[in-house]
Amino acid sequence: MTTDLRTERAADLPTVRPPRPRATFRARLGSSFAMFRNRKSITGLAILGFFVLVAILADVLAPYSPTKVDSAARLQPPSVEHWLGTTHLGEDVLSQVIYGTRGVIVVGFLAAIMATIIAVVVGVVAGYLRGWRSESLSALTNVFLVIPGLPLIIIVASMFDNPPLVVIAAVLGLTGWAWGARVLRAQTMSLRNRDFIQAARANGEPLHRIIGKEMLPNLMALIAASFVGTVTAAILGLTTLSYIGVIPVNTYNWGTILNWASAQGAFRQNQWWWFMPPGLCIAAIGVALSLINFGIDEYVNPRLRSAGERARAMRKRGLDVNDPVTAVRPATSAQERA
Amino acid sequence: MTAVQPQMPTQDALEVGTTATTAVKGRSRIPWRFLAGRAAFYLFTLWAAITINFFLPRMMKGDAVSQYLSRNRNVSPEAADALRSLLGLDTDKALLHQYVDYWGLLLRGDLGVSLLHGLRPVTEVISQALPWTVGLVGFATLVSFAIGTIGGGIVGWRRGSRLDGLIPVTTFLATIPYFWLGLLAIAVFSVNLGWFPIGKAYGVGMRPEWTAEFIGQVIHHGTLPAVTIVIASLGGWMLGMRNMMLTVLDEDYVMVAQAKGLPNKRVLWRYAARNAVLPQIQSFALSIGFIVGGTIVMEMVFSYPGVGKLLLDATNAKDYALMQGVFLVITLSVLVANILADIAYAFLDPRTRQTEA
Amino acid sequence: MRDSLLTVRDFSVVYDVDPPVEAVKNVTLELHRGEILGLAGESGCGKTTLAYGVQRLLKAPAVITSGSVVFHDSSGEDIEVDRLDAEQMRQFRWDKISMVFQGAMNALNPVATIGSQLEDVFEVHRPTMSRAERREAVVELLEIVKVGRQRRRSFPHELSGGMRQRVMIAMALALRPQLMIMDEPTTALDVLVQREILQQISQLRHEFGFTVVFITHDLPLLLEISDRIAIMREGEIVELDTAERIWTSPRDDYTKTLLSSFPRLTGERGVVVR
Amino acid sequence: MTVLEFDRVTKIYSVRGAGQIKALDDVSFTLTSGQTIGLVGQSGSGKSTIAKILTQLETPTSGQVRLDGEPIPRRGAGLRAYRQKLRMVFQDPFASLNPYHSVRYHLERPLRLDAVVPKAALEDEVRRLLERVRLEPETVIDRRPHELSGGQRQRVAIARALASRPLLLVADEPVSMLDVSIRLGVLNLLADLRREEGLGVLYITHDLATARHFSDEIMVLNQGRVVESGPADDVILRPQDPYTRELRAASPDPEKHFASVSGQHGGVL
Repeated sequence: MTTDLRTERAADLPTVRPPRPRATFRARLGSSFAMFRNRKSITGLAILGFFVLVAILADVLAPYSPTKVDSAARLQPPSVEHWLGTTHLGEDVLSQVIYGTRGVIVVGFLAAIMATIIAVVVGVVAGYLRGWRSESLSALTNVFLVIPGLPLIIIVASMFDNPPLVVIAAVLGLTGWAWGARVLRAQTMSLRNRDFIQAARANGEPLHRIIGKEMLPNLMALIAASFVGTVTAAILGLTTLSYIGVIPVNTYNWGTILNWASAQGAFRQNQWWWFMPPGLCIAAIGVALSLINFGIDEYVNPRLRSAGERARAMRKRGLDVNDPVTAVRPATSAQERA
Repeated sequence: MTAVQPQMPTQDALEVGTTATTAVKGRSRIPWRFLAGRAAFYLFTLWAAITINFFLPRMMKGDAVSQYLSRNRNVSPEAADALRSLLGLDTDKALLHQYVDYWGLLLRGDLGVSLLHGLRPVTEVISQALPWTVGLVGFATLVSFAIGTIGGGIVGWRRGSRLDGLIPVTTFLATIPYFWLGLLAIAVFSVNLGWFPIGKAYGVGMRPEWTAEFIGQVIHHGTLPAVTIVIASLGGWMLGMRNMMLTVLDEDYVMVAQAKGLPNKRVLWRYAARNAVLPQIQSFALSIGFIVGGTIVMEMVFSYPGVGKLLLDATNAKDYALMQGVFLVITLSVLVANILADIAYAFLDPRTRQTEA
Repeated sequence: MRDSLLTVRDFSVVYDVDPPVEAVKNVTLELHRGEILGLAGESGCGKTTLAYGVQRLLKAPAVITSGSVVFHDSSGEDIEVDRLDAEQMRQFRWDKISMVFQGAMNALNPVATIGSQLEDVFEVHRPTMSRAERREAVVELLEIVKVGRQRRRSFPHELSGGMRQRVMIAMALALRPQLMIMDEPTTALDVLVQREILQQISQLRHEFGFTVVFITHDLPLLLEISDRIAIMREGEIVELDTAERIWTSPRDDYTKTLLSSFPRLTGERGVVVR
Repeated sequence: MTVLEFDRVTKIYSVRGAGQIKALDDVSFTLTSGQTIGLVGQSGSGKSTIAKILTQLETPTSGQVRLDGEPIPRRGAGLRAYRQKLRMVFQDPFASLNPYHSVRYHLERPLRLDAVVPKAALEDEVRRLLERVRLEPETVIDRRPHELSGGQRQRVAIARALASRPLLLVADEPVSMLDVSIRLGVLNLLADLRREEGLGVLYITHDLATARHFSDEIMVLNQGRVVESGPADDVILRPQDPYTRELRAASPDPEKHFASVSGQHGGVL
């Protein structure tokens, strides 16, 4: 009955009803991706899509092989032949960056897929179960959250002489699922007690349908957010590990380029064409991913979007949302607009 | 009221507890149940970390000592055996036996010896590095948390103003890789502008001592690493606090505070921010593990003589005892920081003091 | 003839969104000193908007587009509420008009003690009071509403729903205001607790003589406790009359609909049909 | 004729730090199809525990629940048959429908699960159900819950409960979250269904007036015990138990109020 008043207050305010969707396959698909249908998410997806294309078409796009040594052109600043200049061995930086995209995208997505699968299974199961089983899964999640990940990854990675990308992705995934699982568990627990889940159970729906058809659709936004979050973490983790040198430097990604640049003193000799592009690429993909997550956040919690946007819209009309006193305005202006 | 029903019960229905939430009698000001639950969790985590630590060197192909020997040929076989027993890698013992021995050594504070540092005890090596890390990173993290939380509170309160623009900026700074930011900072402020020294904790030829000159050096050397840590981690705190503020500002008690005629400042800090900060503290506790990861990179970039640098050097030299020791110490400090955050949370949120969940 | 406490004339509130929503339309209302005015209506009818609007408690996008609100202070001064600036408004609030919100957990700050939330009011509105005086006043308030002085150091979650509501009443009473606006003060409570709270309000009113605007959708309850009742629908007051006349001879069709929405507790089975 | 028996059911919860709490204490009653029992009590009186036991979310600590003389099976086909015969209408229509699914989905699921009609007839059956709860199939069938008003949602929830052609309906505060003027409409719908289809309804509420209006019998629950039960008018008009009297005295009753007021003033009415 607490909600009685709340719904009434909310009803005092105008609500915007979206147009009635037909329950066709297309509408269903559309609503599954509703969380991406906002400007922030679309911008983010476009940037991400660009990098994915670059990764796929690396062979076509790169003007040189990333390892092709041009001893005549060492440490050249950008020129017509080498758009982003060359390294200390005369390798083409642009080609390295283009090929480096591959490693980043592949590892980022592989790790995120693994982490998300673990997070969904652990989170949803822990949220749906009760009692000690739920508690122990939650404790396990928290242990993975609390144990510092990077040192562990460094130690594990150092045990392989030449770890393949899959192993790196697996290690990043195995250490990166806990946050998503924690969020999903909390949300599942709140869903579990909702009446529509009770109703489905009373209908005699089997467990797999209750989880798959009743709960998961309502968790999609959070799952997407946790996926995007782990991609970000995995990409930062991969480039960091590559920069540190834990991951062998002969597989190209943006972190290894920076490792070479740093080792050859590019930062101290202002060879900006060498160290700026890979760093900016990581930043760009990071921005893209956080834009997507901003979009999802605002879809999940409309208050976040509406708060800012509405406040700005109000300001344009001469109203201040922080004003603790209701504004008084003679009818003319409001009715003119109406 | 124009009419009062005469046959009303005289007993106080509140004392009987007519609703499900009866008042808790005899409550204690110290949240024992909450703290006990957390303590059990930390003990479990500690056990898990130590056990991982035990198994890590045993998962490798060959053993650590043989690998070490293969690269350092001037070690005698007797010395190698001694090393094995120091590391608890006596292969002729059963695994369980090794595990028990390992715990015995740990409880005596014996983490083995470091091959990299001339067979000095690992504890000694780490205890030299630890203060640098804890000092610099602890300071920078607290500063970042404070600025981010206060800033996020203000941005959330003044939503829709130009301050909203801060959020994308700080988020951008948080998405660029930390090591790159650090290297750029060195390139700009140390190499080109010459304002700060390039890395290290203090100048060459200095000896750690409590003199004004030395402390000045430490501050001069520490500024760039500290500032970069703050810049890189500010965004998360700010965004989190701002989002929480937006949620809290819609709560009824904020409206009540305004209806009470309280000045805005009081509503902002005592009502809105005071509640919004609680989830911040919880995420602070949980993100300490991530912060430590950043530390390692920071120490590499700035050649700072802390435990992170120690770990990287140990990893490159395959000095397993030192690696294990560092990992253990890092985990321990994360747990201690977590406990501190938990205690702070318990005392800031009276609801954890409830005796019954 | 009773003198008036609050005169609302031609009062309109618009939510300035696209398209603008008129939540309260040209309401004119005279509140008598010492009466209980019931404000009834269904969700979204604007009763909450009206009550909050006269104190200018609504946040943007709400805008008062027309009308005047005049508060006739007991000192003889007339205060034009719609002309006050932010600081004057802040001082006016709670001192002249206080509010009792729905007694759920949410109206009290969960991390502050009951005592400190009561003291807040004195600290801000009575800056000359010493710490000891404030504490004394808080204790007195808690005793008046029968919560007990020992609850001063309790946190909201440690109190039952009924107790929290009493604390809210104590808070509203703190500055001895002339008008108390009660927004669904008993909706979340069980019927026995509700009755007790109502009795307490009645008793306090005899003692302190404040006027009450009581908002609820529970018309039978309103009929029992109010002197006059205003029935609101879609932002307008469709009928305003004494409780007895609303009960015995409602004129508006909507009032009749509302009345017939409640089955009779006693008497013949069925609903009242007018 | 279907009979649900609650036979001396006791439910005890153990609460950490607070010992044991008796949510239900030796509760017995019988619900027959075609009959409405009003279950009245304040929060914490044990009303929802009875609903939870009936929907198999809780099991009694002692005592038995029987349907037509048979104890409720724990699993398997027997449980399915029981669930088909007894359905639940929840309090909050905003929470009892999955925001992700359309009205059609909500009604098709129980039809499919209990194989009420052949697949080809699903669509017609869904429309028929909507008509039975006085909703226009064309306008609501493809909508999602957030596009419906509270009253419409609750009607959909009732239609869902009716889909598997149950014999008994448990309605837990079915109108307390709805707007005042549409409450009677929903309650009248339940009353019609009881009459037309011979449903047995267990109407759980805290509102004495609607309990009296819509129930044949009323059962008053206080702290897990049935303190009074009997024909609705007897319980409300001539309450025997002190607790029932308190409840009645505390419930708003303008009729009595104005009778007494006018009495004091010398009888205007």
